[in-house]
Amino acid sequence: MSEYLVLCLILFSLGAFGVLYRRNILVMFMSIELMLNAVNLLMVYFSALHNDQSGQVFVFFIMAVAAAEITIGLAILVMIFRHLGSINIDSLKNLKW
Amino acid sequence: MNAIILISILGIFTMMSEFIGLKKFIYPIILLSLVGILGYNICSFWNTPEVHYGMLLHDNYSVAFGSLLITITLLWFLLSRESYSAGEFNQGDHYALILFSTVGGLLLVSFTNMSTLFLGVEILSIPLYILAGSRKKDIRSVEASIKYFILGSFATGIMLLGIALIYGATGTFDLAAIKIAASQQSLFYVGITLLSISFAFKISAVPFHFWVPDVYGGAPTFITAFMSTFVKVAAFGAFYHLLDSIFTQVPSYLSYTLIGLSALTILIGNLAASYQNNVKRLLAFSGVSQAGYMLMVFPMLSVGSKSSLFVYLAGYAVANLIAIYVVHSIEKLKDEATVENFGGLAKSNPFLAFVMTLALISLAGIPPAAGFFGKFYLFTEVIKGGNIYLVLIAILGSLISVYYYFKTIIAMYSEPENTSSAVRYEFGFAKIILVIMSVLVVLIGLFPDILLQIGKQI
Amino acid sequence: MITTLLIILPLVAALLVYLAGQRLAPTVAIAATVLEFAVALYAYFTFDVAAGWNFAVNQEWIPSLGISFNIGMDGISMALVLLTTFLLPIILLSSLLSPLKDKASFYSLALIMQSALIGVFVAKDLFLFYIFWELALIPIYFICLLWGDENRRPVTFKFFIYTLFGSLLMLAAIIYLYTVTPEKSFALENIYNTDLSALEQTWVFAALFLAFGIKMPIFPLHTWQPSTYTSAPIAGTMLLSGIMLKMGIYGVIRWVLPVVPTALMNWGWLAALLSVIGIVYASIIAIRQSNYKTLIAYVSIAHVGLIAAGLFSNSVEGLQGVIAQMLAHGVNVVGILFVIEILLNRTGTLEISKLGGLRNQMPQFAVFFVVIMMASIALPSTNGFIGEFLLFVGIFNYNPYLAAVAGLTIILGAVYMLSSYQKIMLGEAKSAYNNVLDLTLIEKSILIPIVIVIFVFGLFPNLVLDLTEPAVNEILHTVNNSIPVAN
Amino acid sequence: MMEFVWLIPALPLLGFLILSLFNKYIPKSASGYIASAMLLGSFLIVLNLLFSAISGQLIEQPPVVLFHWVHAGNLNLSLSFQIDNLSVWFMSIITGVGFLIHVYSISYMHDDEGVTRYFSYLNLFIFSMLLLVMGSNYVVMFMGWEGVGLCSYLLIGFWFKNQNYNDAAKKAFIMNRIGDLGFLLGMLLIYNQFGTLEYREVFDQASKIINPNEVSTIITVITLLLFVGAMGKSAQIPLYTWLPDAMAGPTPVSALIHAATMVTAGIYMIARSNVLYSMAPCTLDVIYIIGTGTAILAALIGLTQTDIKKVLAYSTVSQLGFMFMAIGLGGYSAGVFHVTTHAFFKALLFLGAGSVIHAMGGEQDIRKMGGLMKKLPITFITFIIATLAIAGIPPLAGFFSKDAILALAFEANPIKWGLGVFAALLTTFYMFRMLYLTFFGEFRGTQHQKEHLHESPLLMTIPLMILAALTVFSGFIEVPHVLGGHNWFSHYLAAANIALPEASHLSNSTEYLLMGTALALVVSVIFITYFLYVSKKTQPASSESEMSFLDKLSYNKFYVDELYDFVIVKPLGFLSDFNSNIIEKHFIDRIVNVSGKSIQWSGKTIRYIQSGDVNTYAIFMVIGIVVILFLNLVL
Repeated sequence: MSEYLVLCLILFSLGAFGVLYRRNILVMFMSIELMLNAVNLLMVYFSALHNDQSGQVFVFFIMAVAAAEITIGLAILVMIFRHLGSINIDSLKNLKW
Repeated sequence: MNAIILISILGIFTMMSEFIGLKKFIYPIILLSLVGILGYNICSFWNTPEVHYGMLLHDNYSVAFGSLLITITLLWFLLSRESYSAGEFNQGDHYALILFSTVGGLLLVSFTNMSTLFLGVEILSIPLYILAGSRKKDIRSVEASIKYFILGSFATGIMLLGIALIYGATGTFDLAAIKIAASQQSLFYVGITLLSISFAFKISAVPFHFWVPDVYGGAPTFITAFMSTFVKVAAFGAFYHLLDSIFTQVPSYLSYTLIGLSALTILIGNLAASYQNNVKRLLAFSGVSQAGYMLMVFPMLSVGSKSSLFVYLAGYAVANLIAIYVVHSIEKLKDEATVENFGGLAKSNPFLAFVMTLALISLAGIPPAAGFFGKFYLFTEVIKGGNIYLVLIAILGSLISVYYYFKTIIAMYSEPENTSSAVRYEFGFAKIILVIMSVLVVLIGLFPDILLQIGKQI
Repeated sequence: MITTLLIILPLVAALLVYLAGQRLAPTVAIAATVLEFAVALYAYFTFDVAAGWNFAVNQEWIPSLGISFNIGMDGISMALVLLTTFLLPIILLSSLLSPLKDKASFYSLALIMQSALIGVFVAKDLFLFYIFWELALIPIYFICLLWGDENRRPVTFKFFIYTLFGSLLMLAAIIYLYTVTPEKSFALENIYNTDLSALEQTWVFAALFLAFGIKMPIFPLHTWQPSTYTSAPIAGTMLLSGIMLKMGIYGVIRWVLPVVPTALMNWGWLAALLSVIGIVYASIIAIRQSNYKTLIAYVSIAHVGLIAAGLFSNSVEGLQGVIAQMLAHGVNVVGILFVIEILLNRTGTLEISKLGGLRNQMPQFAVFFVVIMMASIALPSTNGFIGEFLLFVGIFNYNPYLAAVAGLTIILGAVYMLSSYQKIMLGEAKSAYNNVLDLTLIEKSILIPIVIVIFVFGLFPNLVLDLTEPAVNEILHTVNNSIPVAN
Repeated sequence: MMEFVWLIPALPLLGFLILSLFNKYIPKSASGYIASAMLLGSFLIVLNLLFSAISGQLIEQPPVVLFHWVHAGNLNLSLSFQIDNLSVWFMSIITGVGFLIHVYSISYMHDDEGVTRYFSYLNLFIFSMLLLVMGSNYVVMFMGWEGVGLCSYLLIGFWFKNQNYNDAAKKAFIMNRIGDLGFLLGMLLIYNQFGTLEYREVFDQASKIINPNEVSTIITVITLLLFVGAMGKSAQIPLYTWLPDAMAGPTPVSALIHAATMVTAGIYMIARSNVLYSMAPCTLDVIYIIGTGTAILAALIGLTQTDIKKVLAYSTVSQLGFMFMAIGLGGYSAGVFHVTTHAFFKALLFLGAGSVIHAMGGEQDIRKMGGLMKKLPITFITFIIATLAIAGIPPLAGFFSKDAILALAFEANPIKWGLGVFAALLTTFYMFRMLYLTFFGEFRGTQHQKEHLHESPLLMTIPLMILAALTVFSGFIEVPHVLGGHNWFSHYLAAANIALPEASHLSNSTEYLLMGTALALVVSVIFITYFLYVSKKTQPASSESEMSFLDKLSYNKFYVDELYDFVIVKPLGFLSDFNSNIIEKHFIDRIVNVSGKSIQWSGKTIRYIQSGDVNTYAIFMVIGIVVILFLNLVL
């Protein structure tokens, strides 16, 4: 039964590692989506496990909010591209120390 | 519940005001409405607690924190009026976003269900991602925005994982049900720990604080004012509410985590702040350390700790708003609010210098300002809880904090005026608000009993 | 009521002074302090020694935490209030000599400080005490910061942080004491009633000792003091050494001795030893100081060391000596600082090597200088002797060897005082100071009261000692009653 | 009578206040008369008291309480006076000799610009000195004790423009303070043991001690500590070096303070506390050793001094040594007797020297004098009387007082007698050397000085003559049994509880023999010196290089000042510098600063974690999560 759990955690970790190591902002967004989807999968699994519908409702919440969020993210991305002509996170280190 | 609905409607109305031609009147409308909502909210203080649709709780706690949040929003509106006079920002959009964020904050202090929690966090955060980047021509503002966004989303992911694991362990999203079902299994452990960590991110506890200085520093200053006060109060309110609802007593593993985080936050926050030369960043780091102090009372979950948190947050919010407003005024004239640029402020503008001094004294926790009483009450609760060593660390932290707060004060009072264009601009409206807030800081410091009485009821 | 009046009056005066503007500020301020002194004198003459706490006011303040606005005066408080109210007019008058800019702010701050100082001396509630304690720090910090010399910024900063460090430790100790009081209250009676284990007492004692020891300061916590005294404006130094350091001593009498007697029994020797080391150490350093103000700063450390040693002597004579010496030291150090003010005013320097032969131009000044100097080295019939003698009696009863070492202050005091006097005042007239004038009327009007007090208190110390004796007995009674009988 | 006692010190105090407060308004010529008048008033009252004392009316008088001074705990001090035979005796000397010296000073100081100040100090001194001897408890004595120290300081440094004089004044004050510490500790121990500081109560309690062995250590310590005080004030080894330097003051001051009165305060104190001292034989031995040592050492130094006042100063130190010698042998009354005679003849010598200096226009070097006897006849005659007295030629006062001491010494041990006689011979030698060099032979000064040589005015010579008369006759108050007397003075003092020495065991013949031997030796020394300095006209070497080693040693005061400088003054200065530059800066303050700096440093370092890189931030977050989870799950 814990195979699902393990799978979800692996997916989540993959997403997290993506955020940690990728320099392309777009890819980082995708990694975040991967994390969220791993959680979605986990929710659905637990929903089935507990025979409880609310978990699946929650997934819808997550999907909706993630969509709204990523829209904002992409808008910011566009601004960055306008400023820098690239979407590499490395060039964004003005604020430090 | 009603306040949330009303503010949501107000937000939508504000958003639409531009194309229904009410742009000029929107500001007074918002102010009046907020005052009305605040009054209404305060009046509902002693109403019997009730749960709305299994999602939202209306009790003294949510009313008290909600009122505090609405007050902060109101003060923000009062103070930020001039920031929009230049026309750089779209007033209507900003106001609407701030109001939506307020709604998110209100949700956060009254949730009874994990889904409300999640929605509250997102409603609070998403407008702020936008607002942080609202100075579109400034790359630093955009950078602040993207950093906030990425790290915020990352934290959301962790929070969701935590919620999912708790769900897995208990089979429910309802806090009351979780409290009953809370078990010893490690799934629950990990879940609640991850959830706490995501809150640690929101309240900027070390080592999850990295976004704070960058985002606060890069965002337009009046947005920073909102973030550093409103968001902090909301996040603390939510976190405490969460722990209070799930546990009657914080389990030891979590309590060690919290103690460790708080000690680390106090030390690192203060140390890092001590070397900052930009007052805005300095205040950002000081905000981190202030979070550390507040985190100290979390392991106790007593009436006293709740009320001390409330009193501390109230004092902190007012003082921080004043301080950031002064920073904002300096930035308007001198581009950047370095400590040097504060030089001679006492001469060129004694009022501003005095108000700033009062705010910093309060933040440093020196009588008679509100911050002192807050700190005193907090320490009392922590010592009562038996964590005297934590208080000693906090004392060390306070000492370091005095160093950097007073760096600014010294500059204001002893440096010669270092620029020809002294800060001499018209306050008008804001001056009155600053006076009121300063009086408030002193009043809370000298006569905290009213606030204490409220605090004990929540 | 009088007690409240004593606290409120300077605050109101501070506001008035600020509003009065630069020209009127000194007059208003001095008038206010004189009025305050009159009120204190009235309190002194109506004081009922037998009644214990006089003029007590007890008003609820923060009832949820057991904090009340609980003030009153017993003999010790009364004596220190008298000292404070007597010195303030003198300090303000003396600051007329120095070219201070923005006098209105200066006088307001001084008045606020007076209010806080009186608050410290009359508070019967530990929380209230702490509030006033901290409140007193802020005005003096700004006085030093705004009107000090060119080194003031790092120096005052160190002073501020250092004292605040002590204060915060005290805060922790206070809160701890509060949490163990039976009735969860900060009131004096409750704090005296705590039942602490020896270990707890040790920690509380350590924290409070650090806090008060830094303020006094006791060796080796003193390093903020010489530089602060040197760079502060003279009025600031007067406030610091004349009154403020008494806060620390008073704090020990009121809030340490009766509260942690067991710790005192176990660790009092260490405190006394450090104090005595401080006496000798500071006296020796004072011998070779080149700046007269720094020298006086070290002298102050030495004198305070003696007082501090007396604090731990656990005898009526010793504690009475502490009080007598506090009053004497307050008056004398203000006197000697005023002498410094005059020197600075006339010559523009305090480097001892640059001064000399001033007696030729200023014979009257020399007389006052000698009198104050002799009082400071405790010549009998001056106020300094009473305190010092009683202190020696107390310390000797506690430990004769300690008293013998402390007694070196008699010799060393003569060495540094006479040498510096000789270098500053005696010898051939220096041509650079040919046009220096002798004392003016204002200066005399400051020095004469000081000298009168020096002798009146030197000859009739019972005026104060009788006032404080019951209070001291009460304190010692508390101390000795709460020491568990050794098995 | 007793109700006027307070007037005795009050009059000089009044004089002091008038002279110092109205300094500007009093004509300079009047100040001396005001001061003297005040003193005359006191003297008359004292004289009255003295007659009562002699007629035995003052025995067992309770103390006269002026007011309660200090009250704290068990400590009750009052400002009160003990009027008994002892204090009245000292009061007579102080006011009597003091008055004469005041009168002398009117003329001596008349053209000094600070004359009013001078007399105010002098009056203050008399006040303090009276307080010292009149007090009925140790603290009042201490009050006077310190007061005379202050006056001594002020008067030595009277001519404040000369920094050497100021140094001398400072030295006197500080050395006295060293002694004062001993006195203070002694008082503290007395209070600690007996719970009181009133003489009567202390002595009552001390004499009631049943088992003397029990407390003998404490009594010994008390008496030793008090004796340290006496060492300072009465210039005994090792605290004597201030007294010769104190000659920087005006000459009448040297006569009054540094010869007749203040320096004998130590004797007074010990005589007053003789009950305690008698219980501590050990202390008496110490006193004897130090007294004898001082008497001989100072006399040795006096042999080669060339400054007329320095010779007299060392002579004073030496004579003080004699007095302590007497006390050390248990002869309190002999000590006080010697104080009395010494007060007369030494004051006379100093005033005579003052007259000489006055005539010489300020010159003090005896190598530049000589042959003054014709020009200053009165001075010469009085001076020679005093010199004979100090040498112990009968029937002058010095003979009786010195003989009393020597007799005591012989009784204790013949060697002690020998030492005493040796010191006396040295005294005779240097005194006559000075006498001859000053008044005999040829004048060696400048022509200018020679023309101005003149006898002093009457105001100066009359005191000389009165003192000379006293020097001649005062010895007869204590004529020993062997010479047909009744030791009147000892009995007089015994009425004030001064212990009488044990009755003499010496047979009359032994006593005659001793007197005769001593006298013969002294007379022969007088002739030797006459031969040396008058017949052979030997001159003291004019520069050090011409001196022999021993002469040099003596001339340079055995290098004691240099030794003190090397052992105490220099190390103290070094310690001061070391403390302030090394300990203070590099240890204590550094700890404080370093803790501040280390916080700054950590702040500086920690902020570099804030790298600005989002990925790094995320990595830190993940590390944080992992660590927390790990700790939670493992622990």
